[in-house]
Amino acid sequence: MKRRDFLWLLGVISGSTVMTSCGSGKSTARFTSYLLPPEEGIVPGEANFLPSTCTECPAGCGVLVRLRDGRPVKLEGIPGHPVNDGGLCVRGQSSLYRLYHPERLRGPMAREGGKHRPVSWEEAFSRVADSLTASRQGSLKNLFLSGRTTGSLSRLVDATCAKLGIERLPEYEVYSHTAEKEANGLLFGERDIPHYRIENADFLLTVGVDLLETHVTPVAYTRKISSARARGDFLWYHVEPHLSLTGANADRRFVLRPGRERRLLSFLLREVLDRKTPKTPLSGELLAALPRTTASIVSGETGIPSESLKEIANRLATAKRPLLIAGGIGTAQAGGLEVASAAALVQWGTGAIPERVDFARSENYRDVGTLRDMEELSARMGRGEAGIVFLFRTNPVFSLPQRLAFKENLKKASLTVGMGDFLDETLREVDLILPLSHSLESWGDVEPRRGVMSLLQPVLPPLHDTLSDGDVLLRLLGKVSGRGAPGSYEELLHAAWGKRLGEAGRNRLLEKGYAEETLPKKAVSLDGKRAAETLRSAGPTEDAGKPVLVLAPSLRTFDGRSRILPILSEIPDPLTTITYGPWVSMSEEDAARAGLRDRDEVTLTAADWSTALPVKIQPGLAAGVFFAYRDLLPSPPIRTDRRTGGGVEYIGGVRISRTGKTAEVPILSGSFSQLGRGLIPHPVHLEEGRRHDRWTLYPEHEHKEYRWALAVDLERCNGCAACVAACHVENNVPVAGKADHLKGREMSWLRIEPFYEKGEVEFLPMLCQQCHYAPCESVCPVFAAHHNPEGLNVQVYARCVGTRYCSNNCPYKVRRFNWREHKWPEPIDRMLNPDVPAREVGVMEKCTFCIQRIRAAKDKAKDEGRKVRDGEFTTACAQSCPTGALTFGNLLDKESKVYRLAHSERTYRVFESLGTEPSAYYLRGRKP
Amino acid sequence: MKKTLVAIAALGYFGVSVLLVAGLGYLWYSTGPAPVQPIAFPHTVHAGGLQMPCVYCHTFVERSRSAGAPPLEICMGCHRSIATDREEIRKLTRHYEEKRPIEWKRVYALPDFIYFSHKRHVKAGVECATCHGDVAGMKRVRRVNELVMGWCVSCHRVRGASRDCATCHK
Amino acid sequence: MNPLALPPALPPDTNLLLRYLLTSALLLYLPLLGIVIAGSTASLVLNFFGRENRDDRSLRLSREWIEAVTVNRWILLLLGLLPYPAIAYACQRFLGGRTSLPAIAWLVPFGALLAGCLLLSLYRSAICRSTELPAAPFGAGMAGLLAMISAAFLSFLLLGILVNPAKLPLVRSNLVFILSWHALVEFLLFLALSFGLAGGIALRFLGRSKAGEAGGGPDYEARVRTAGTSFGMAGALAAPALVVLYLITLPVPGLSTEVFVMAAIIPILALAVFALLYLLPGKEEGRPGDRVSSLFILMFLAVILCYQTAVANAFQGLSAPPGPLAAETVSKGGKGTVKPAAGEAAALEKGKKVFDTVCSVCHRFDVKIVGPPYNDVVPKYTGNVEKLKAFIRNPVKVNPSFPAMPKPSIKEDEIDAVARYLLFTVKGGK
Amino acid sequence: MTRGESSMGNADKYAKVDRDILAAMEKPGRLYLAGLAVTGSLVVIGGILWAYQIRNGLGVAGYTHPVNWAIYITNFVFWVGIAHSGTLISAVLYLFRARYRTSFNRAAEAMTVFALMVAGLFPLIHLGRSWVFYYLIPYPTQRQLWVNFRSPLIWDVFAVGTYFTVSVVFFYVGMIPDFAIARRCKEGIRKKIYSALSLGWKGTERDWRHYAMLYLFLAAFATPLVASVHSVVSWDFAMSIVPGWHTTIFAPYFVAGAIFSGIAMVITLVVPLRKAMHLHEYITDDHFESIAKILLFTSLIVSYAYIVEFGLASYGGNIFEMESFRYRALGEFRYLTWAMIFCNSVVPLTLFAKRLRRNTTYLLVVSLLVNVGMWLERFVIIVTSLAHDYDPYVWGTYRPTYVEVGISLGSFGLFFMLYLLFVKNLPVLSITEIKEHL
Repeated sequence: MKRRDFLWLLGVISGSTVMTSCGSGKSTARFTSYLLPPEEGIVPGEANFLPSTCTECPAGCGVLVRLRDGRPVKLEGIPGHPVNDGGLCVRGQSSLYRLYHPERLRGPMAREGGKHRPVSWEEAFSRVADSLTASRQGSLKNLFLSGRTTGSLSRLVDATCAKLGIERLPEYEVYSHTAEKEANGLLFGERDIPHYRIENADFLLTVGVDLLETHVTPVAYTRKISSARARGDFLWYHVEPHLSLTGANADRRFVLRPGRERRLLSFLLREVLDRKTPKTPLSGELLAALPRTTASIVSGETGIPSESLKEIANRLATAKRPLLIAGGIGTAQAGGLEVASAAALVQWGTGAIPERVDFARSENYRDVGTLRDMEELSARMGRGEAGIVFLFRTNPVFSLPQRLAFKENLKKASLTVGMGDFLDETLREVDLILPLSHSLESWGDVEPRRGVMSLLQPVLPPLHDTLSDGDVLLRLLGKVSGRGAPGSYEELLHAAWGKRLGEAGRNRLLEKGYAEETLPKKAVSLDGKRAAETLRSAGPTEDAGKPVLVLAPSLRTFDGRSRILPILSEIPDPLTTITYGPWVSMSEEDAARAGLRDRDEVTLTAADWSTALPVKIQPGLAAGVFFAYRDLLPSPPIRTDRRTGGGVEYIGGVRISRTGKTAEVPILSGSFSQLGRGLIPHPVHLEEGRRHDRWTLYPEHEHKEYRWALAVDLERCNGCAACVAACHVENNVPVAGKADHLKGREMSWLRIEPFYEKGEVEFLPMLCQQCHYAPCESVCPVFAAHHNPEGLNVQVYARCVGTRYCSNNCPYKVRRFNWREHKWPEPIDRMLNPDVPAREVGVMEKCTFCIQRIRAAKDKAKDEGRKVRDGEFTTACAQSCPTGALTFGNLLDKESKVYRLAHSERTYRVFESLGTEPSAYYLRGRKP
Repeated sequence: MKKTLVAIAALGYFGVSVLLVAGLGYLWYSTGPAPVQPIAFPHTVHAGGLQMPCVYCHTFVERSRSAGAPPLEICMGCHRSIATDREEIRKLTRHYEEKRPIEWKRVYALPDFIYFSHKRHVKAGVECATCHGDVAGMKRVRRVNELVMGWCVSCHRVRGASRDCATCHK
Repeated sequence: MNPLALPPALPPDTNLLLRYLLTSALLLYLPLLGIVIAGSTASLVLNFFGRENRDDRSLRLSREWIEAVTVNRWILLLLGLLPYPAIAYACQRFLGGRTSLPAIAWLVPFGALLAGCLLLSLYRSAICRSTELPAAPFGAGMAGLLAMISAAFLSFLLLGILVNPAKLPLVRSNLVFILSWHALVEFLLFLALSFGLAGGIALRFLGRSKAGEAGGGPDYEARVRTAGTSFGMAGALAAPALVVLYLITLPVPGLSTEVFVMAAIIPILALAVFALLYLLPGKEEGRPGDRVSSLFILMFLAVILCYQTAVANAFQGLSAPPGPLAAETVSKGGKGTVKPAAGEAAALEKGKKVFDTVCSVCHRFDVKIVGPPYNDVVPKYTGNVEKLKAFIRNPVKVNPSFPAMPKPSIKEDEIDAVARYLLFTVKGGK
Repeated sequence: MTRGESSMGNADKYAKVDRDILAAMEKPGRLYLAGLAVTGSLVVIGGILWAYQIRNGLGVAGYTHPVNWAIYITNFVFWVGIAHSGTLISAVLYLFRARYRTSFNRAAEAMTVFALMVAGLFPLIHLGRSWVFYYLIPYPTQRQLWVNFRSPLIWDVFAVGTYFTVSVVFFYVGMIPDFAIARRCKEGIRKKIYSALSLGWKGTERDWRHYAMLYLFLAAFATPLVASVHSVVSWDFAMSIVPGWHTTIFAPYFVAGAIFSGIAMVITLVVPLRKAMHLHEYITDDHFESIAKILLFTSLIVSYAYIVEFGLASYGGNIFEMESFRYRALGEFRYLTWAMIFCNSVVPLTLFAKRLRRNTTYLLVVSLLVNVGMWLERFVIIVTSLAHDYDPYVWGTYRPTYVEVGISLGSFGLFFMLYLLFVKNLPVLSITEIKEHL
């Protein structure tokens, strides 16, 4: 998007009120003569797309930004992007809320006494410059701490630090994957996370690693797994102490005692090496170093039955292309190094390297530091050695354990400069706040994986008085040198891209949003000696001590950085269906023993830490294991592993005691069991027999051209809730808030219902089924709910009087009522999708298969004088689904994908016996 | 005494009703069908006298759902050289030089919950005049049709266009 | 074939003339109808309650009133009925301009009116004969009144359509849509004025009793005065409120300054009436009947003018109502006599499009608008397309009598196309 | 000439009747005014709360997803039920020429009219957008849209509308002769009003002939409505697919229930009325006994319906239905369920004892309990069925807030206020009919 477009848009952006929250108000879209005609291809009133990159987590997924009159209204994955290939996770879908969030920092601020007061950029920069010189005299060290930064920005940071005599500290990430990097460093001299090519594996064994939630690049993993599954010969076992979404989606899930991963791994390693010798045989020294053990012993230690152990080992050894990944909480523990290196050895032993474990395209985690680095930093600040401390897009105060006293030591630095977009725990402590623009407002690039560049480009001018990451540094440089900024970051970037990719390459980058360099295959060699040492030097397995609290990474808010996105607290956690507020999950046995019920509040007490949390009973969780999502526990008591310096996410010897209070926790699910109602039937056609033929006086609905239908493949759906977020953003679904959720008044049009059966969970995405004989339509007194010629149950909001009879009569309960007027505080109102009205108080609303998208597609088709082609467009949910579980299309088109799926023998429809004939088809059971 | 009271009351009543009429009149004048525009653009001259095609200025009417007001550049295209001395044209040039977009007063507005596409209607061969009346004949553009649902529906009925609610209701 | 089908459009001045004629006709007619309705209502009510408790005065007043409003049955019929078809047809023809309603729409109220007049005259003759009225004629009277009222209401509904032409297609397809709020309000306003007028007439003509006559005497006259005054008052008080409502309910396209001015007159007149009646002295000579009546007549006039202007506004600037799709599309389509060279055709088509949307703003082939006619300037480029294209690309002022041609914002291929088209066309190709 | 004057022999008796009954319409006492004040303030509170609810949306009430209907609809059904016995007593008993009718009919008819007024409010209160309620009325609009005649809610609009019109007419026609009498006794503005209301009633033979004919016709016309209207109301539920609602028995079940609750309400009203207005000679214990019998009978029908309902669920083999009734009997609303059964099925059984039937105080207590019970019945049916329907994921519960409670109280306030006003301004007993039976 070029300057002149901003010029054209001038006036639209500046305080344009796009839609009143009152759906019935006259349109406030303005009737303006702009200065210039817009760019070619941009038509006012029609949407256009620009590529950029999601910065909600370090994975660096490519996104297409949907623009309406210069306002980003939706993010969608870039198809073919090397990282996410069209998919986008729940956080990515939600991240527009970050751009438009009302609480975003609106300008630089400086601390005066206790409070922050707004200052000008000039003032802010000169303050930094002054204290830079000051600390140079006072021989204080200036420190620069950032979250994970890659690509040009990282280089710019280095340059800046070098110029200004600032020491750049190792980057701080909560999920630093230290042990894995260490192990790879020791064994192969590659201190980094390799790129796991799961799609090439036929057997995947994952130990503790949360591939689907947060691990390095979850969307990529999700796509890889589903493509491997699509191949049909793929098997996936998962081993973990608690219950994670990843575990829930593995073909088989084994529960082991927390802290016993290394025993399991060494057993597997031994088994594998016994069964098959790797291409380059291991040195005798190493073989000697391997711990000896047997299935029965290990079974005793880990709690996994020995036949299962044998089964796993067997698969690992016999599979043609096996792949073992250990990580996440599996390695973030005392002895994590052993687990990691054993895993690495297994990979080596099974010849997974380099086909399936690719170090050439490693994930660029080299510069990410450890918890120990942070300890040192804190200590240095405590000793008063720190001059200026820059905190760049990182929030250590929130995530670091109390004992580091980071918050307190921060005050001892001569000046603390925080750069970020929200007044989070850390920025609240700093002296000087430099607000950063959202990635959709700024130029930049990221290199999430070696040889993969993804583009950041501004799609709208900054909403507030903020600077882009690069420009802040450049302006700072300029200020200090006194020669003004050396050009803008934009120019600098274009030059850099030109240099790296060549002219053509740069244009391709700008157009497609990503660039991939061809890298030579990297042959890594195992350093047997170091490996042997590592194994020998391992201490005895120290037992975490029961019961254990597992700090699980969170699907919804990563390490907590996404907490500020309201929509993410609105979307329930897939396993517990809890929306707002922290909780601790507990096994049925433990709860029964302590006589606890859902929502009872308990105090968790560990060595030097205690907190009060409400309980949620979690089926499928092993006794003696609690788990809580880390992002919901501020400064948790994490120990530092003495060998790797990484954090230990198991907290042993936790004592629980009930406070007697019951907390208010919105648990959306009314029942974790389907009570034999066959929502997810086994076998699929148990309801076939009860189908009754109907006799009606009314004329049949007839569908001339289109009959829209959605197919949901339950085997592919992994409950990641990306579709829910997509639906929220696409359809202006309001954020109801905790109070309403407690009353059971959530607004989401699409929900994912987890149903448990003996510890196994299955997910059922439930949205309007667009019934052919819809119970909602016949009871609406005013035709607000009516059947349209394309088979949709349309809801006419302007006509609805709010009798709510339709909702009563809906067996699927997918209609949502506006119990109150939902506000869209400025500037979130600019995020509203103009193609969908904001619903008024007192009307019923529901999913209509994204009718606005259907309309647009038909419009386009009509222009070209044809029918809509299959796959030409799809609904927001289907588009966002990383696993491709949702397929949308025209049922009258015999060639269409959805037609094929709807007529597969795996297909069923929910509550078929009611004779509602839904247009949503569910597929279950593996392909025969 | 009573007589005077009644007289006053009556006077008040009639006075109020007169005022109400006046008030309504004012309301109609200010927000009515023919608002006064920031620049008195005469369609009579452009569409009338010069017979300029509507599409020349309302560029997007065939491409977008919204016809849109012409970008200033289009006006300036001619008025750099033509009739530059007139007061209204000066206003226009000022806007252009100061890079201030012109905020026209809406004559026709649809509610938020309505989807309406000029493109579709133009392509279906509906003349602009069918809805907007004989604009070429209006010195100040005047709303000639209240865009009420029944009006749209009856036209859809007559022409056999779709009458599914979802055609227009978002 | 609908007898009231549309005539070809009339010359505007004829239209105007007829419109004013029609106005005066309505002015004559509506008050008359109103008086009949109001008067007979009064008569019937008085009769009803009079009979209940042997009240000669009310019975007598009742008789006198009906006699006053329906002078005799022939006049009643004549005045009541003759103007109606004329007005109906006129409305159809001239008010509506391009609109047409099925004949039946006008015949129904006409029939009702006919029935009403007949029944009322029955009642009248009966009550003239005796005061102790048998039930049947009374019922006839009631029925007649109802018929009259409904006839009036229907006519107002029909008139109401003309203020809201957008409705016509609906009414054609479904007569129920003839109902409209502003028509209802206008009808009420009409009733109010009629009652007022009836009151005025009562004050003017009734209660002139010779002494000694049964039920006569001063208290009878008092009774008449109260009756008349209360009717007048009612009318005067109701009118302003109804006027406001009328303006609120009137469709926006019908509104204009004149309408508001005319409407504003009514409350003022009503105030005058109120003053007259309120200060009405108890004495014989102070009968304000004629003044009151004339004031009400004026109000009628105002209302009717309001209505007429509203209709005029509603139709002004409104173009033809949508016909079936074919009608429009046929009018489009190219006109070609000399076939262009094969292959050239596409380019020319494109060129024409460019000409239509861009050049035609200032240029025609034969006439001078802003720029010179092409037939004068283009030929000098014949056989030299590039030169013409160059000129189009960046024009230079040639002829001082024309303003400099602005640089058109069109792409290169379009320039080429239009240049070819121009040359081709001035060569006489069509 | 009214009948009163026709036969001179009973002249004084007749005069006494007029006096007694019209005495009820004399200057109000303290107690009356106090009652008026209380009910009036309840109405005001209710009104304010409704305004508050309209302003802030239905969220201020305790409604949730999935329990989209609750107290408001309960009240609606309850009041419609109350309305029923009015016409029933009056019309049916008139057709059967039941003598004791005369002492109840006026009170009952008034009750019908007022109860329907109150009932009619609730569908509006319950709407999400009360301000567009007119979308529910089939009238020709420029939108060219009609209402959906397939929707039971529309049937409601018609049924209740018809019933209201008919019962108002019935009520009014019944009073015309009494207005004539009142007209004679009253002075001043009230006289004017009464004489206007009496439509120039002269009491001639012709008048009486027409009157009798019309009244008979109306009675005959109203009677089937009693059955039809509440059947329609019951179809609001029976026509849906909600387990616990979707039952064929609902129509008769609701009609019986309606008559049951209506009769109870009549007793609740007439017992104090008789006491306050000293009408013991006109409303005797015999009358009460006969009406108590009806109460007992209808109670038996209702109990039978309960049994059938639970029976069907238990052997119907439909898991949804089973769960719904399990939840009703044992779920969190079980207390209400059992209270309802106690009030509606157990308590009335005591009326088999003649002594109790003739004891008005006891009858009053029973009738109050039955009123409560019937209200609970509707509440339980509506709420429990919705709370646990098909998809277990969305199972929820319902807790009313002060808004619903306040508005419901307001409705009771409105009903009783109207009733008090009626008592003081219209003849509470049909004077002429009582004379007939002297």
